[in-house]
Amino acid sequence: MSLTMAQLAVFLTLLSSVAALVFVKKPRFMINVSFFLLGLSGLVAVSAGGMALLGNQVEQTILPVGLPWLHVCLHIDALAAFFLFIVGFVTFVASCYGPSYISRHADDGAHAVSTLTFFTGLFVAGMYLVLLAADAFSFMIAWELMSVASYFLVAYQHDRAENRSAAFIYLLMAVVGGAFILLAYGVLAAFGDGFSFVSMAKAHLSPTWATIAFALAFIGFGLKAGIVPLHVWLPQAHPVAPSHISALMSGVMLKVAVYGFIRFVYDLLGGVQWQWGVLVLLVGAISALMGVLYALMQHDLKRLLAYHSVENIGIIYIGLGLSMIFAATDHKEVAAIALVAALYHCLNHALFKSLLFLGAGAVLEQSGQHNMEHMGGLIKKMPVTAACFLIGCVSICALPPFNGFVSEWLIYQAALQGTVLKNGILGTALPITSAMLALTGALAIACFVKVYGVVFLGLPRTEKIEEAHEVPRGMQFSQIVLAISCLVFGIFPTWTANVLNVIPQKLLGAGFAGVNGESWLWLTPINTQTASYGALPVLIGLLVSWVVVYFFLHPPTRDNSIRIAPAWDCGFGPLNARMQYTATSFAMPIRKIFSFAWHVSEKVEPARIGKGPHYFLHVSDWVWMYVYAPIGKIIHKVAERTARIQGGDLRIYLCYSFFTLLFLLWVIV
Amino acid sequence: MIALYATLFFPFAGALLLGLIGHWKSAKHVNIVFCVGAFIAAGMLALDVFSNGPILSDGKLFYIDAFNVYLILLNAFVGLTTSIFSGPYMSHERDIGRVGDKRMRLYHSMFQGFLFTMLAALSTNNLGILWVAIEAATLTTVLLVSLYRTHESIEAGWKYFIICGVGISQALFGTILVYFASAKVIPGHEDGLLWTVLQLHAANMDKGVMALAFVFLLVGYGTKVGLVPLHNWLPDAHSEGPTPMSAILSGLLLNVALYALVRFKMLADPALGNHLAGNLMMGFGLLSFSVAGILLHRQYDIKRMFSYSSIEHMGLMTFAFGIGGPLATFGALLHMIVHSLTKSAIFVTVGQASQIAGTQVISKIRGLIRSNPAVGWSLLLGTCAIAGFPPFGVFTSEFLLFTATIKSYPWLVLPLLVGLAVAFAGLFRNIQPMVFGEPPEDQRKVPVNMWPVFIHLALVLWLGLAIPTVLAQWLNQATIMIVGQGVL
Amino acid sequence: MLIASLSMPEQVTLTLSALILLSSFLLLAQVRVDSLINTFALQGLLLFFATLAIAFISGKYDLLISAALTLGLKVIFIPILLRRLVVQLDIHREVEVLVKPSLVMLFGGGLVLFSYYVSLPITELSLLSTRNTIAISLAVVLIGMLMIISRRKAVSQVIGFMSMENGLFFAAVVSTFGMPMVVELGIAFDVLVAVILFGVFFFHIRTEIGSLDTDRLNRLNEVDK
Amino acid sequence: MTGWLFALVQTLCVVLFAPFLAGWVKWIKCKLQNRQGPAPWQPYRDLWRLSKKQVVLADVASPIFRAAPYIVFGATVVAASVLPIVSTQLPTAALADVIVLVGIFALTRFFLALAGMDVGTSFGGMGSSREVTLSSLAEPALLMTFFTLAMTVSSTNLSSAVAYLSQAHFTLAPSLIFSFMALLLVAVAETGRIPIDNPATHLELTMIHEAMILEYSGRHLLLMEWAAMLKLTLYSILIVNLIVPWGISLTLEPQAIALATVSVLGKLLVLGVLLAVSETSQAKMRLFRAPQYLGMAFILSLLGMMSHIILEVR
Repeated sequence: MSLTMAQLAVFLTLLSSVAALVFVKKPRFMINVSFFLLGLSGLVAVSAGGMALLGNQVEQTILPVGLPWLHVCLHIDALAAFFLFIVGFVTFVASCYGPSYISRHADDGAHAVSTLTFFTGLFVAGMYLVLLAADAFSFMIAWELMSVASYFLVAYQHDRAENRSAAFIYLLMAVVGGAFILLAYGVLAAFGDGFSFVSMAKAHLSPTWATIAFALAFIGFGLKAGIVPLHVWLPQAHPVAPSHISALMSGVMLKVAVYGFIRFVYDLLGGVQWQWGVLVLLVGAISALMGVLYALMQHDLKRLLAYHSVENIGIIYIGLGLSMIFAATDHKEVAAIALVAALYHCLNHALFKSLLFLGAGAVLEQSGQHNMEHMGGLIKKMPVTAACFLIGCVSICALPPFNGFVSEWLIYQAALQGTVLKNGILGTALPITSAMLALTGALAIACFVKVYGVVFLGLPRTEKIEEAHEVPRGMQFSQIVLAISCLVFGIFPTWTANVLNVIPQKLLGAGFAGVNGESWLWLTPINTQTASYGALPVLIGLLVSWVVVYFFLHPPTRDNSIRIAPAWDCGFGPLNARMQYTATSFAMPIRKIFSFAWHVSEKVEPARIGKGPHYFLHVSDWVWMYVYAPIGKIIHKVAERTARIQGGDLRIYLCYSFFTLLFLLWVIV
Repeated sequence: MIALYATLFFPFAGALLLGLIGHWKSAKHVNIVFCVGAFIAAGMLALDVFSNGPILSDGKLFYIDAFNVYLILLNAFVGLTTSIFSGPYMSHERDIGRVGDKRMRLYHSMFQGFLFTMLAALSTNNLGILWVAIEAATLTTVLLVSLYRTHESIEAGWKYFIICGVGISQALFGTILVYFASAKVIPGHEDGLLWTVLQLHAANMDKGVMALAFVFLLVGYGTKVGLVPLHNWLPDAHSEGPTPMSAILSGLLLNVALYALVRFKMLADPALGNHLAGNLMMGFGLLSFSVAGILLHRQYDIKRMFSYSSIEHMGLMTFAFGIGGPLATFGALLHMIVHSLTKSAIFVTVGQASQIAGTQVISKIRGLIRSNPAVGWSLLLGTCAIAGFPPFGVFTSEFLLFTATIKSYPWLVLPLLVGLAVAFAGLFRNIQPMVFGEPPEDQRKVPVNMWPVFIHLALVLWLGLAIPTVLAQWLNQATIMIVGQGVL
Repeated sequence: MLIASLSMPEQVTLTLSALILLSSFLLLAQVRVDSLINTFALQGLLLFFATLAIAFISGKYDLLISAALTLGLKVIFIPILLRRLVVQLDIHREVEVLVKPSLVMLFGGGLVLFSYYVSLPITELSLLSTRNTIAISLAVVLIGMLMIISRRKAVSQVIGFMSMENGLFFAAVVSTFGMPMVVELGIAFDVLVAVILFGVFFFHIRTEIGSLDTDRLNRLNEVDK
Repeated sequence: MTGWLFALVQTLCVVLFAPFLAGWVKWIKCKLQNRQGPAPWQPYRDLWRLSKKQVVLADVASPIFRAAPYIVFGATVVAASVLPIVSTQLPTAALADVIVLVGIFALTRFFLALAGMDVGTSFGGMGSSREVTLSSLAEPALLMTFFTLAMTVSSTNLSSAVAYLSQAHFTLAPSLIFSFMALLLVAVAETGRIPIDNPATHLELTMIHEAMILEYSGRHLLLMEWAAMLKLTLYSILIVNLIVPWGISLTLEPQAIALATVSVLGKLLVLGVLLAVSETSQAKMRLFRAPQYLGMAFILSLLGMMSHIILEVR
């Protein structure tokens, strides 16, 4: 049943693509139809995932396509269902957002928009299919479909050269990642006969080969998930896509990569080794820290958010690493906590990152630019967006009582069980990573204070901001939905964790006991004495105290009117927008303190006649400078050398074949 | 039987007739008509073979089995679609005065002649005739390469002629050696080169001679396949000739040469009893694959670039045949189809693109999607297909090939993957600016006929999603013939 | 095997094959275009006689047909055609400068040794008593290739190509008493067409670059881009 | 039920007591600098005056600016309610463990910083920037301290931790020593005292917390000030109850509670004196030396956890 619905969802997405082609001539109508179908598919996927997850169903079916001896095999289980839920939900929201967002593109030629909707459909279909695939072949097809379709979405606004190069780098790294994944599957297939997941799960690998397979999968899926140092495509590709696509890519596609990793390591490979866990843990911690540090230095709003995706993927990987370590050392309950934490964070990040990207899209549409330094004061122009964006910021900063906090809290709880480990390396790895996680969280707060303060608060920095106004209903609606769900998943963690608990039960053979402990109010991973978090009571406490204080301070006996007056300007004439702190100046102290993390080039041009002083700041990515750029150079050099064999001289060409012949004769005789 | 002779007759007659009337306005239609005839005949032949198995003509001159029947069908098909494309293309070339009546006649006649030689090479049972036909294919195309009579085209034609001539002579020497070896085991002076006879006695033929013979054949036919370092003629010939010719060169000739090579490998393997032939082919394949991939980064001419990608893919197929084993062989056979479909489609598109931009220089072709969406998208999608993205068929074959490699030679996968990534980067860094962005003003409006491309890409897509049973059966039988066991 | 132990026709065959080898060395050394063509015709003639001899030794009289083909094609038609061409192109008096002729000669000698060394496994099996002629034919093929490599003029390259064909033909004759007739005819036809096309190309190259110096055909490359 | 009632009362008490502690510290400082300082209960007078004043709001101020004081104060009150002060039998402690406590403090800081950015004066931005910078260093150190504690007592629940510490016979655990030193350093930074920040100054080059609330007036200012005092009190209570937990009652019997209350009050006053002494004896450091100070705290806390893992687990 749930699988049938999932297939229906896929069908609907494909239908929306078809609609994009059919109604090419009538763009506005096409947009509505195709986004309606997309949203419908999202709902269907949500319900399919929900059913399968709550009912903990496992279904399988075989479609009469694919290789003659290996037909496409689809399945759905708790893990796939959970991610299907996420994908479906964000798809639904994005397709509520999309129409009014891209209708402005309807003017620049019908083809452009139909391209966008066409590939959006394929992209979502690809993600669904990745989750449903039950054999390596169809998995790879779906995976690459996802990559290619999203490539066309990234390249959508292809007039600007940097968008093109971003798309190129994105696709290139997608290709490399796909190759690694293919290899990983190939290793499994070579040991256990056949490409179906069932037979792969049966494969018996020697520890060495298992580690090789793991490394391949780690790199392959990591390239898509965007862990440091494989993240360079992410901050380039995500910002240039239209915002609802960025939401889908950043909020969902990265999760699909995480799904692939979990599926491969826990389900297919099995026999987790603790060294893998340590690797995942450390890479995750580094990704989290570097992600937030780079995010702090950005002033392109969407690029900043993209770097935060790197950070959050890092947090998810920390959770996975912990669970792998505990699973390998046979502490299944703790492993379950960590795994649930990771999954929970997948859900949360999908919610608040989509929310933030949609909000960013609204802001971009109104302010007409990506650069935060030219925004400001938008909270008065677009209150709804501002409110939702605020909720998004609070959630991503992992502040109670919103959802981001729950998952990080669970990760901390899992990390604090590190004392049960007998291994010194692990014992030290855990605290270090939790320290980095703590640092990450604190820096994230700094970063989002900067974002919100610079974009929404203070004085408008350009005239365009002055005539900004609230976005259309559809865009508001989707943001509100996401904001509410951020709160809901924040204050009902016990319920969520209970539902998620079936996944570790399936993958590890044990869920965590304490979750359905004393009361549904208390989220208690182990037991109440050890740790507990009552999200709803905290929220109620906050509300109550606010209300009490409010009435205490507003006695009816006194007039509580407020006098509006200009802000105090130290007597230097009125305040203007150029006086307030910019994003750059706000982040300056942190830039000074963590100067090791970036390659900062700073230049001050003194004032000259007719020209005021200028300050140039360029913060660039170490990884790009010292890993990727050199590779490009090397390839160029090698190509230059190799080109000499095509020198244009006929007789030399003949020499090649002549000496090849002689050589071969000499070899065989 | 009738179908077989019809398949050969149509292009032959077409060559003769068009040699007389090739300059007429209606010549392009006549051209298409003959191709249609050949295609229908080939289709009937295929049905015949499918229903009652391999056909051996009386006189034993022709032999159709699962290995060559699908290639014959493919040739007839690609020939047909290319002829459809070549109509408007060539008349535009004539309008802008690049070719005159005489050369139009030459072009049309040689087009059919080339198809004839290809079909003959595929359908013959006599390895000597196989050589004759492939040499004849060189002769028919050499004047097409230099059709434009520019310095470059003459140069390309001359290099093509000399290098392939010299190479193919080595193939002849190899054939003589095979004949020599067979003469020891096979009674009857005339049957000594008949495939049907040879394959029965392959195991008893002399080891040393067959080894020598295979080396000569590898160098000889390898030159035609375009294996590095014997490939140098290929980019020149592909880039300088008229585009329809590049399409069939890349789509058909290379395939046929590889077909010949594999036939001889099937003889050499039982005779040698070791993996020598396979190893040689793997070595050449890998070398061609990597060199072509890296050279994609130095391209300035769009057709040259795609001819290098042809070298890369031929290298891949050679490598796959070299590995042997059912999975790899099946993949290689499939790759022959999808590559020739995709590559000919790409060359057709490239032809349109270069006519639109009025040049073949990559840096001057810009913003195709804006100026002519059909061409731009076809180019982009075709490149995606050839780069091995699903759901296109190239992905399927490469998937099979890689997994087979992992099974038998795990460490060889790394160069393959590196090569793949490098080649991909080389292709896309050139393609993106051509299709994306704003078009320059001086682009011309040309009559484009993209149906061949759409059909080809649709077929490749279909093969990527599901391989029809008929084809699967043929490929499987061919695999059984080549390596002794199938995948189904 | 002692040459004395062989019958007279076999001795004749051996001598002829030696002469054929010599002729291709002559080709390698020849600098004047017209004498190049003559030498080529001479080689064809020797090939014709060798074929006859082997036909008589083996008693395979269908070899006579291929002998006739050789005579008609390699001795009469091609040389005449080439001569007319060079006269028309007015290059029959041209003298080509050889680079390090002595070195090329030495290399040719090395090739003879090499081909002997390579063709040992074949010669073991040959029915023909004059079996080492196979080594000679391989040598002729390789020397023909060497000639194409070492020459710059299109005509000389074509003649090198043709002498390769001679080598192949000789190989077919001495190793297997010729190919099946249909193949023989096909090959002959191909050679015929090839020569005509070469003729066409001479004119094109001449009109394009003003001479037949193929080293000036080097525009298509990947280096200086 | 009595437990919940008790928690409510205790929260009220600590909220009401907070201004006195602030006043006490200030008073001691004045005495140490032999000045005629204001009486310890002066803060009550200030707050009362503020509550009567009319609010003057900057015209560019947004709803965030008006909501922030309530959020900040309310969150701090919630934090106060989950802290075991005189008894470990605190039902509310189950609502939020120590990580949640840190989270709640972070929440207050988030909105405080936003409020600073809101009016668009350069002071506010400067204050928020400095605040988040410093806290981004302080917060990890604080968390690490709590982690070490949690690992030792194998619980992140504050009341069970305090109970464990108060019952455990005195052990000289290096991990705890390091952690408590770190806790002291962080607490000084977090509560905005010398040498990191100076609650008394309004000099734009030095002020951090004051810069953020510069635009506030009337009841908004009252809430902000009170929240700051409350925060100081909470940190002091944390310190005294974790470092010298003896005397806290493990039950809810009245006399035990009375005893505990006395002891806690005593400890707090002593701590206030110590704070005053340290503030008098040193000067505020430059902003860019603060990172070293906090880095020191971070290293200490990390050392604490390391030494726990390496030396004490087995």
